[in-house]
Amino acid sequence: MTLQALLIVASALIGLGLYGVLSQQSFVMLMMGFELILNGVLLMTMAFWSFGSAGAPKGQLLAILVMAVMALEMAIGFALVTAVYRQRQADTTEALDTLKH
Amino acid sequence: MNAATAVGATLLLMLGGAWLVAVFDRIAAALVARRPVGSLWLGPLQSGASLLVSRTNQTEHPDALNWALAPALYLVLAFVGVALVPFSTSGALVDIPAGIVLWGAVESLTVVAVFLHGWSANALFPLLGAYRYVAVGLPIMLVSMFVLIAAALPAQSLALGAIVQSQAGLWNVVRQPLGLPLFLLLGLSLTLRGPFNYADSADLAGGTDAERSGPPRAVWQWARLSMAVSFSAMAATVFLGGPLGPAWGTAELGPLWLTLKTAVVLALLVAASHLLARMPPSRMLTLLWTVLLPLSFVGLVAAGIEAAP
Amino acid sequence: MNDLVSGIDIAFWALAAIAVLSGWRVFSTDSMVRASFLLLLSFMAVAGIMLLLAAPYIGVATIFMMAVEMMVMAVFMVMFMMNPAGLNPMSMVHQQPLAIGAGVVAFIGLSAAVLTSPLPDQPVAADHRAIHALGIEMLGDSMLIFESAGVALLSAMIGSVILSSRSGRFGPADPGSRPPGLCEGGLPAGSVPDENKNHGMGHGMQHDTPNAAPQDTHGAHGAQGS
Amino acid sequence: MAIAWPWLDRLAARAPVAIFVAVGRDAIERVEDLSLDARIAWVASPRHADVLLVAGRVRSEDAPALRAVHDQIPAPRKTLWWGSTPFQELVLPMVLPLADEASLPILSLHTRVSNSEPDWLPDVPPNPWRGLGPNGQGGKDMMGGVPYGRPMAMTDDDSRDGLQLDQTTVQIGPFLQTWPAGLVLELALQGDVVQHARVVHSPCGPTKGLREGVSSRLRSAARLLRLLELGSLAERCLRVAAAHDRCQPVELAALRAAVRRSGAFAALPAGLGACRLDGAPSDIRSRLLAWLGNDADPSKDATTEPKPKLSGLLTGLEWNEAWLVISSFTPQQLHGMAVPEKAPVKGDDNTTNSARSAMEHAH
Repeated sequence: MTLQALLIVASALIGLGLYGVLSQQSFVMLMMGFELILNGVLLMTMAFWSFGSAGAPKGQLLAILVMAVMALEMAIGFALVTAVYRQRQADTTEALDTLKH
Repeated sequence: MNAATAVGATLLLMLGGAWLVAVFDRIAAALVARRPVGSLWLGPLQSGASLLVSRTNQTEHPDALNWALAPALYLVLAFVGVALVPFSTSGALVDIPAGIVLWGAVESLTVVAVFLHGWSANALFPLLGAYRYVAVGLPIMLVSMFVLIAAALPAQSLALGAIVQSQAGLWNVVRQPLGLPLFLLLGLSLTLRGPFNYADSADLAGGTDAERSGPPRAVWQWARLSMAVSFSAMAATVFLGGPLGPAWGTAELGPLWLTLKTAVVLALLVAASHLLARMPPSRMLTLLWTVLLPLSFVGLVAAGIEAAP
Repeated sequence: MNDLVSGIDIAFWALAAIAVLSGWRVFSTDSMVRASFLLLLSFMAVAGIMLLLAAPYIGVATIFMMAVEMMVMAVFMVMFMMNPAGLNPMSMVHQQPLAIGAGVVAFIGLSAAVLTSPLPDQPVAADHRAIHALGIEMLGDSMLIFESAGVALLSAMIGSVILSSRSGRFGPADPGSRPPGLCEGGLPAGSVPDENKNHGMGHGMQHDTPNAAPQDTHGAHGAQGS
Repeated sequence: MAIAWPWLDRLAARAPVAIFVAVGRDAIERVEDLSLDARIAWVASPRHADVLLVAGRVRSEDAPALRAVHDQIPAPRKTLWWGSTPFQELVLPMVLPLADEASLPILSLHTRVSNSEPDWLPDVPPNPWRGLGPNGQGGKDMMGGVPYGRPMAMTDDDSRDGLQLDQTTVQIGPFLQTWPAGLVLELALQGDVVQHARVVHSPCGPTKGLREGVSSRLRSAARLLRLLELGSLAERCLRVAAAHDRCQPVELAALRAAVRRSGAFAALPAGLGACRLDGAPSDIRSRLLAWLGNDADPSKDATTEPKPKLSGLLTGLEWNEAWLVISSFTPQQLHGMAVPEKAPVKGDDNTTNSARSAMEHAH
């Protein structure tokens, strides 16, 4: 287990998450893509904390902030999905094309 | 205490404990119904055996993997819970510095296990049970988080061993009187019992368990009993001083005290599940969010003020 | 000592494989509930790696938080998607080539950066009191950051309740939260969403969605002789 | 899969026999008395049973459900016809008059060595696969249709918060523990909230007259308590009722106090199932209290007032509340309340009206 290996695994998670965000039609699945990206970010943060900073507590704090961002993303994301659904019965990205026209 | 003894003690506590819960259940049922107890000591074994010899069934298009694994997951979580509990003042089977947070993870994964059990059957009643359980199981878990953080405050540590040590002078059940009652509610929810049995309940013909028969059902029921043991051991550790005994005892008696305290919590849990009525889910949610959650927060603030240097 | 190191290595590579494989399966499985629990599995594997990195609190808290989050996610899946049990196979993807390309480019770019840059190597001591240090930091020097995160979460909670509740700013939200008219009974102030588009079509599904398979999820052959 | 060790078999043979009961006409009190036997366990799901007990006459419209329930009992399974007429095609069915005691025949049936009964239904989907539409479920596009006999979940109005999510339409009944015998309801569920309810078959009406004694009221209370997860207290109610039937003196005040201590009244939301019944307003709490009371039959001449409709009372309730409301009426009261209702007008592809119009709108 080296820092290099950890960061490559994290990059793979970020790449997969990016694929998910761009390819999924459903809002909820799209949010899962974001979550996967943040998963990779979390792993990177902790890898740098562990190998790069000799255990400086600020690294862990950053990881906690990443988790808070995840929770924020979930809460606001689901609220928006609900609000949009209430108005348009739409839960996919294609259904929201008002701005195109 | 070496590792082999600890593993043996855990297994013994698990098997014996599950049987003890079943015996308590029978006694409570007989007392409440005002009837003779019947086959008390062998009864649980007979019922378990009759599940083991009956045939496993299959529902229409289940999610095969989760349908097979959900009871095992529930059982494993119960084992993890017991493994975290320090048997003596010298340590637990799994002694990690964030033990109480890991117990929190066990709680939240239990909700996942019950949901998967109900969802994977692909049938109406199990799905309704699973859905309903999640709605009630998540807020009650928040309550338990506040309660557990309050219990960790006087110890200034998240390790269960330190929490036990912090109760050497005064048990948390006295120091934080709101803690144990609120935590018991979580226990009822984790073990799908009585007033918090929203998953496997009578109004769903057994709920998540409704479509099960045969050995997997035996595993599921055993897991429910084991989770009761696991929860009670945790409650005894966090609120009743765990392996701490009276001053005249020696440290070697620790496991005995822990077992006795666990049995007391178990008896409370079983009594509550036979004596208290369950509310409809929406009423329970109102109670949880407007009464119990603020109450647990008040308890946390009080514990913080009390623990302040 | 050598044995111990290789043991940790094996655990790391196994967990890494689980994290990446289940992360990939999230977007290739056909049920959204499965997808959310696969994502949970990926998070749990990453949490395991963090435990190996001697960060017990962050690792365990990740399991704890993600279990709850994915549970909520799964319930939303069941709620919003077409089939209550979520067992209906369907494929809902678009712009596949672009997405694959972007994912691969991101991975290769980041990996190249990782492989070419000089990386620090000051590993944490095994007996480092990570949780203690974190607690002191959170309620000491970095208290403002920590509290800001708390306030942000609180405002997100309030915001999400307001956004998702029925009563909007201009009355009930479901008729379409449109602003009131400029004069009594007049046109709304602002643009009106096109009511005829996608309305009531059930989830705004595209009609040419491929690979929809039998829907056989409801009610069950269930216990009760329905 | 089942485990086969001789000692395990011997241990299992001493466990109570799990029975699933298909309750027909006028049999419920007999079944409840039978369930007090310690050698017998009355289970809520056929998946948990060893023996199917068909108690009382089963109507012809309930026969398909009975066959389905039988086939859900895991092998090796047995059937006892207790005061009911077996199906024609069965070879040597075990029949017993309702007046006889059933416990010993059930115990003798329950031997694990003998062969299991075969299925009563062919193992095929209840509705043939229609192969219509692009996805074969019989609807348009991905919507609509009745795949495997169950209407596709479609979005519809929500009576509670206006979020138009999917609804599942299911038929519940007629054989469920603590459910009125023979009642079949069609419910449109959104999550666990009942959006529409329709009575498909009314319950098997009581034929023994409309007498409501202490015993039958206690039995009604027991059914309600069971839904509050107070199974042991419900059993106590049944025991008191059985003692009353044997003309033994019973003490209702202690029972009432025990129910009060359990928090049953506090657990039931006030005003749930409120309606005018027998000339007086009542809700679920007042009905439970009246059942546990000592006073004589409150229904004097109750025929002057039209009874409330059951389906109207259920709309908008959660599943648990709906079932509580159903159980808060005695079989006698339920008799005129649950009259079969016509299905709403259906289109060619059996989708609900609003879903159909919504789809036409979209095209």
